[in-house]
Amino acid sequence: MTEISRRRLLQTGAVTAASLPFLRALPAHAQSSDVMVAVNGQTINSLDLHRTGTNRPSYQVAINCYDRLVSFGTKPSMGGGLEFDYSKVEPELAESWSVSDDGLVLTFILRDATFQDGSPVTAADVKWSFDRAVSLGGFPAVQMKAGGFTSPEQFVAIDDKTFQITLDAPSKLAIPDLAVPIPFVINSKVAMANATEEDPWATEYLHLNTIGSGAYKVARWSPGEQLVYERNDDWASGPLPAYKRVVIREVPSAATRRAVIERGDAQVSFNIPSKDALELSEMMEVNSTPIANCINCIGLNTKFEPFQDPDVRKAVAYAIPYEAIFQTAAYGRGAPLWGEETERSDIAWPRKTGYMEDLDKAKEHLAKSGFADGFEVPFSISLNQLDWMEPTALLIQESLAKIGITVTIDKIAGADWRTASLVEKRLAFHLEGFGGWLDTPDYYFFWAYKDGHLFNSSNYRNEEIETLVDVTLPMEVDHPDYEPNVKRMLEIALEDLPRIPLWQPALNVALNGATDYEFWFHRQLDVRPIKPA
Amino acid sequence: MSTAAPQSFVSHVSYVLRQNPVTMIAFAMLGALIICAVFGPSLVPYDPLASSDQILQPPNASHWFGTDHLGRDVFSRVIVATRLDMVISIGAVALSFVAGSILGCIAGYWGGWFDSIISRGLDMIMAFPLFVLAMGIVAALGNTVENVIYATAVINTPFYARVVRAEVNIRRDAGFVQAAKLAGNSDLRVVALHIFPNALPPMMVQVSLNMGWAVLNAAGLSFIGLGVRPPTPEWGIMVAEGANYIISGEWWLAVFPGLWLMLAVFTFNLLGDGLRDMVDPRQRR
Amino acid sequence: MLKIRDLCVQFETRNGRVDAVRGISLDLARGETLGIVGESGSGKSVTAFSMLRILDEGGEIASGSLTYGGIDLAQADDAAMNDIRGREISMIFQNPRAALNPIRKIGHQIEDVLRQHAQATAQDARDKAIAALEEVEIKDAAARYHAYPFELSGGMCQRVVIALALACHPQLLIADEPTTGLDVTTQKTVMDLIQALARSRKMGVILITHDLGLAGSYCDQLVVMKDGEIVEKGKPDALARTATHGYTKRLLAATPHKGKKLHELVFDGTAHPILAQGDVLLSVQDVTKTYAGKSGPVHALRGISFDLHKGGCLGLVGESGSGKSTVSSIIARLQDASTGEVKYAGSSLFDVPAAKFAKDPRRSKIQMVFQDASDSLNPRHNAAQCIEEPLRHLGGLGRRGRQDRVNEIAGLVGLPTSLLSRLPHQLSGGQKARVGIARALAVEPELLILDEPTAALDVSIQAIVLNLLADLRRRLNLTYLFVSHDLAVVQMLCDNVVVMRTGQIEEVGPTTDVLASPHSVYTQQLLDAMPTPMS
Amino acid sequence: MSQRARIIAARLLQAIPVIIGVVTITFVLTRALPGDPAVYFAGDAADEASIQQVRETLGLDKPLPQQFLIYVGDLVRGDWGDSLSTGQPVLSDLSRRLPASLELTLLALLLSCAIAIPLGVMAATKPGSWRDHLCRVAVTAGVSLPTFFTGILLIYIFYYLLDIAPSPLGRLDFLYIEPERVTGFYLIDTALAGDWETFGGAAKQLVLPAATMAIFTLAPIARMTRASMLQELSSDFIRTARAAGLKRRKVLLGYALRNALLPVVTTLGMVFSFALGANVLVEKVFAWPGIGSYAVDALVASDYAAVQGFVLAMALLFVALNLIIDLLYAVIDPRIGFEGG
Repeated sequence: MTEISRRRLLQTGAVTAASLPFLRALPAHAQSSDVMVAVNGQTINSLDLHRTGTNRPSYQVAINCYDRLVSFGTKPSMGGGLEFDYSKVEPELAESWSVSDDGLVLTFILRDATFQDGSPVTAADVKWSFDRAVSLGGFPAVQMKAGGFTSPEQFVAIDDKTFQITLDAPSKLAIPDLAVPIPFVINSKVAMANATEEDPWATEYLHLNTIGSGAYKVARWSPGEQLVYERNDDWASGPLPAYKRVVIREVPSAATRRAVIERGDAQVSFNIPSKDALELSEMMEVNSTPIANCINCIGLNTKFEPFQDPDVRKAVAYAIPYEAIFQTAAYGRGAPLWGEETERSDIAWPRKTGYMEDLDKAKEHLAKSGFADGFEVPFSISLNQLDWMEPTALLIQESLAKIGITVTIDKIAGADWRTASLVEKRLAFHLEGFGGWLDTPDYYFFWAYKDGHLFNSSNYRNEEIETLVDVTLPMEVDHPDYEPNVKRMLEIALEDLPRIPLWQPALNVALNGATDYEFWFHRQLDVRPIKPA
Repeated sequence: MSTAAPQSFVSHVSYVLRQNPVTMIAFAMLGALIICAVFGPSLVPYDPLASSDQILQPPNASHWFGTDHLGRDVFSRVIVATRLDMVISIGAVALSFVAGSILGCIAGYWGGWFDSIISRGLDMIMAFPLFVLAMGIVAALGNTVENVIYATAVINTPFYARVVRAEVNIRRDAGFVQAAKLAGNSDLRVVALHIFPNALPPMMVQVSLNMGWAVLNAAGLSFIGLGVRPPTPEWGIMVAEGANYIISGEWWLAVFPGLWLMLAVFTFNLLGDGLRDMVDPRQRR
Repeated sequence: MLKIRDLCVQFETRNGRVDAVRGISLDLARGETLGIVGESGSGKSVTAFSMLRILDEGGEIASGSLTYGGIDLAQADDAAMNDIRGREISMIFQNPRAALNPIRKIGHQIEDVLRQHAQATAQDARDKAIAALEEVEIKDAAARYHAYPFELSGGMCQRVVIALALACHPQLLIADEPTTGLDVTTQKTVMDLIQALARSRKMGVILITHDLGLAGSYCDQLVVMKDGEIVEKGKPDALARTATHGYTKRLLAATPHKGKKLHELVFDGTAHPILAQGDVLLSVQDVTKTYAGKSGPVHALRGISFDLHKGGCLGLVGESGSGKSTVSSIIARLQDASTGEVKYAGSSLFDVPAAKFAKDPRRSKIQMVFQDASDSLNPRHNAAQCIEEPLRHLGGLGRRGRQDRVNEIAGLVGLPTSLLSRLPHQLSGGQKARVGIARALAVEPELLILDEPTAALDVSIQAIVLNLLADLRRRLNLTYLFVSHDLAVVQMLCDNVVVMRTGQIEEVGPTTDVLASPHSVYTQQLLDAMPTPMS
Repeated sequence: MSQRARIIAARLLQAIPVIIGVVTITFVLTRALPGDPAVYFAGDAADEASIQQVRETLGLDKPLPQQFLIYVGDLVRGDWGDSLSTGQPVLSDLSRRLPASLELTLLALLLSCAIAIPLGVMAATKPGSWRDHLCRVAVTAGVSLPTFFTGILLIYIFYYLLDIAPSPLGRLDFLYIEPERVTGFYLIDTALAGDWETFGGAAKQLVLPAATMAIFTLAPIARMTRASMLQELSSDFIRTARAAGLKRRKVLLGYALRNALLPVVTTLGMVFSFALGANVLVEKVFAWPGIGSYAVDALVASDYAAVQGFVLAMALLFVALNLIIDLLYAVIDPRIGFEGG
């Protein structure tokens, strides 16, 4: 029992039940300043991002232990602290790069950098790593395809310091897609030494070891328990991180995580529920950055007959208690998406939908629709995202009952949720929280509004949207047709309303005894910039 | 031998109560629970499902147990939840009692092949980690109240079967069983009407234990998110959700449902001895 | 040595205070053997327990004194009592196997007592324990030292209990029903052992028993107790002649012994002529029964044959393990025989398997009365329901018809209708036996199998029940198969007798002939073990 | 000893059908779980092709009976498959996590026996007294609360408010280095290595979770001890012992308690197998890397290999447990040994 808390206890006298909550946070325990403890609710299941079955939380290993050619810059964030700036691309492993006039050939000059085992980083390593990223399939291959990188032939190592990519067609997403976690550079010499016939890309070896040139390397990993990073002192691609050792501890119970960050036994608590974020913000630094290009919305499945009727969809949109939901489910963290869009530009996305809670209008629309006397529908929510989905669903259930639509809430377990909502797309009425990595409206529409695409869980099909998205996606932002196309896309989406946006969720991170946290689009913890407070 | 006339059932029950104060309290609490279960919804001051803007109010004059994260009155939800939890515990226990008794009687009385097959089957259920079995059933068939009851019933059956098997086995060759055979009873009647009723006293203790356990099991399932479907109020879910709010200071969300749950499970456990005395003929004077 | 002056003992029970002992006075000189005789509930055991102050819950000595060697045991504090128990006064109990710690070697149990009273140090405790075992004539005591109670026979266990009690050479030994539950032959050897040890050590002995015959032949002084009071005192042979108290006389009469007639058991009993016997009702032909035991087949019956005439009463005598109960349950069709044949009134009983016999029309013809009444009555059914049970399946009567039949039968067996609504544990031993008999007679059987019907009863009640059975046989023209281990009872009731030993028949013949001149040595042994009339 | 070998043989023979039954039921149960693991593990933006590819690597595209035969074949060869949620072979997961759960459960049982048995004995010596009722009420209160509730309450009081207990972050604070793995039980491994400082650290971490589970398992043990003690105290050999003048303590502990232990041992067996399964909740609250939370996560993620591995391990544990109880029986009560079980 540290000296400080004992004295504080004596001063306050016996703790009575009535005064339970008042003992607020205490200064961080006297930790050695070069070690940081971060607690996280999710479990890391592999050190190799390209491996089949690697889950999303494991991406942080690729971010913290490996370098990429380029990275995004940072800008001040609306919710405090810094966040990534999609518009600024900065050098990381590549000192400089040039794009040919027709936008097809990208040439990168590498900086003098060494891998963690001391051997120099060469263009050959970059080529091998890129070939691996496109050949192992699964999510990595799909993400590379979004940037136009599909086959190893596109990648050529001119000499030790120059690396060249040739595209099939020019695309504004090419360069940004090199800043996502997937194309990280691996020490190909060590990898090939551990490869075998059935495992040419050394997935087994990379699954348990990190052989990159990044800021940290994984010193110890006990799956389901904790992961320990050791700093790579001769990291060349950016400012040397402040902490020598970083411990990522997996703590499933939110209550325990909260207790630990309040007591200061952990310096960073990643992705905490909104309620904790609101209450902790009074006593420590809490960053609640609205997640770029990400919307919590209601999915109205066109396979469910009533939702084919636009009036019914509008009736539902007017019957949603937006304000109550935003306060109860998000505790005001993140950006509201209902009511009139005033201050932002025409093609800013996510944007306010123009709908607000107006029961009379809702009843009016329902009367006009073919289902005047209402109907019954099951409302599905995911077990893994209960903290925001459950309160939202309960409030929607209650308000829809007022206009005659009776709703029963159905909780679905993790594995089944993805199959039902995204693959089979059989959930009539459900909640959805997709966020695109690349921060452009057309990228969001590519995933969520095109027929048959994964996150289009409403089975929405609109011919004009189909063509518009295909045309606009590769188009440069400053292209004359770009803005009108996007504006048209937004108009259709807000008129047809297959998905009713509620609010732009925030990623809440609490820091007690640490600072300079940066929010990144991949929504994982980047420990490199963090410094002791 | 005291020659007082044998007491009727009612006077015997009152006798058992007087003799053991703890059982008396237990039955009083049981009465209270039943009243909450039957008249709950009409007794409570607020609609348990209606949310309001007073979110997370500590206990005050208007809301005796405070309000939860959706502004619903915790007191009303706790009272109304009694009915559902009683249904879960009584349902699960009744199912496992019947199934366990039938299996136990067959294994205990006929023995031989029946006994080894049934015993191995029971071992299998016992070998299964109870929680995973319950989760498996609820996850596979959906988290409706019926599935929670079936899952709990399946887990409890071995307890009853073992008790019945032992009791039937000892009495298989007792004098009164042979006398019953002499009186022309078929094996089935002998087991059902003569042997089984005598196995009731030890079963009663098991019933009381399992009723408490059934509610706890539902609470456990809710904690992992597989319990009863929202927004129906149920102690298990309320404690499970409330538990995350303790650290942040809103202790009343979990403490009051937890307290009520404890009282109910407490009552069930204490009932055990009282029930056994009532059912045991030897206790009558 | 021991002086007890008007001792009163009271028990705190659910329905108020009960006076178990109401002011008794006793004296015991050194080396003298005193017998306390009384039936269950007479307070004899309570007196014994109060001497060592080990009364059960709620019991306490209300008044009176127990002076032993100058100390008043009633007032002595616990520490003093602890020294006396085992060193000065010690006690042995009824069923020996239960009286020993089942999971501790007998040698160690004796050592515990020795070390407790500082009679032995750790080193020589072992030798002293073996010496104690040898004193009670246990062969190769050193090996037996390591045995566990369940590995020994009943008689052997009792010897160990005696060794335990006498290990510290006490002055006074209290023996509470030491031989009940043991086989007749072993009873005799144990009692002789106690008598020899008492004489050799000049030790006072208090023998507590319900068996007047046993007390008579082993005690110097006798005391008869009833309902917590001493009703008679005196020397055994004097007592037989000069019994003053009515209760003692009834007790003397009711104790069966060699040559006693049935009607002599009860004061106003009238002798009845031997009944004429009809033709053969039951004939058992070469019946064998083998069980698949753990260590190989067990031959319970090795070929049994005998006949039973209508109206007759055949005695089946044998010690435990002789197979007499197996035969009776085969005849009652509760289990099947391995081989052989049983004919009942000409037709074979074995054509219908035991399990299906419940539906057979002859089911009501053969009924059975069980030995332990409390085990053979369903604890949840009151007396009326017990009797009515067979009627419900075999009687073919309506509800009213069954009701009258039950009352009629209750009257026949002398059971007051007021007791019919009682549960088994609310009835006395005698009343339960009557319910058992009434149940068997409810469906008017022809053959009644009586499996030791009175073994569990007190002597005086046994006398009444035996006479009731004889009377019923005559009035209802019944045929009896009387199974028992007690030759004295069989010789009073049965016309013919079959002596059985380890699954075979030792001897068959009319009771009078078998008693007068037994052919087999084994029957002779049984006869010698029978208590002789009080000289 | 021949009869002891006979007990083991008999018990193992009985266990085989149970194991086979459990393996088949788990296989069917996992296949009945909703949700397709291939989709879950194919990752976020995976399209139909990559999902199919994952399905093939997992062998889920083959017909069920064939999958079952492959699974049993692997099982016999000792290959329990790889868990997708942790990316490790199931066997190595289990071998690392089982000791964590066992250490917690055993310590909890030790704690609860140390409290429950004396309570039971005391209640038996004075049945019906206020002390008997008090003990019954207290013990029943313990079992009436869900474990996760007690766990969080203990954290709140001892860690959050009084700061007595260490931070509930798994088995060992990161300040200490994990002991070199001999048995997987931290307490034993650190003791063997003589590293008393880490031993202290591990012990401190164990206190709260073990207490939570001990509170939950008090009732059955105390109730059984009281019942069997009452029965033994009323038996004849106790009266013989008292008549022989043995001291009260010797009679109570040496004679009565020794005999009363038999049914208590059976109850312990049942409580242990029940506790091992039910400590899922405690593991969730105390971030304990035990076997329970591993199974729950696997179930939610429909990670077939992990679920089947877990259930098989628990079944084998159950069989081993029954075996140990039988042997304990034979040790305590010679009669059992003699009659060959």
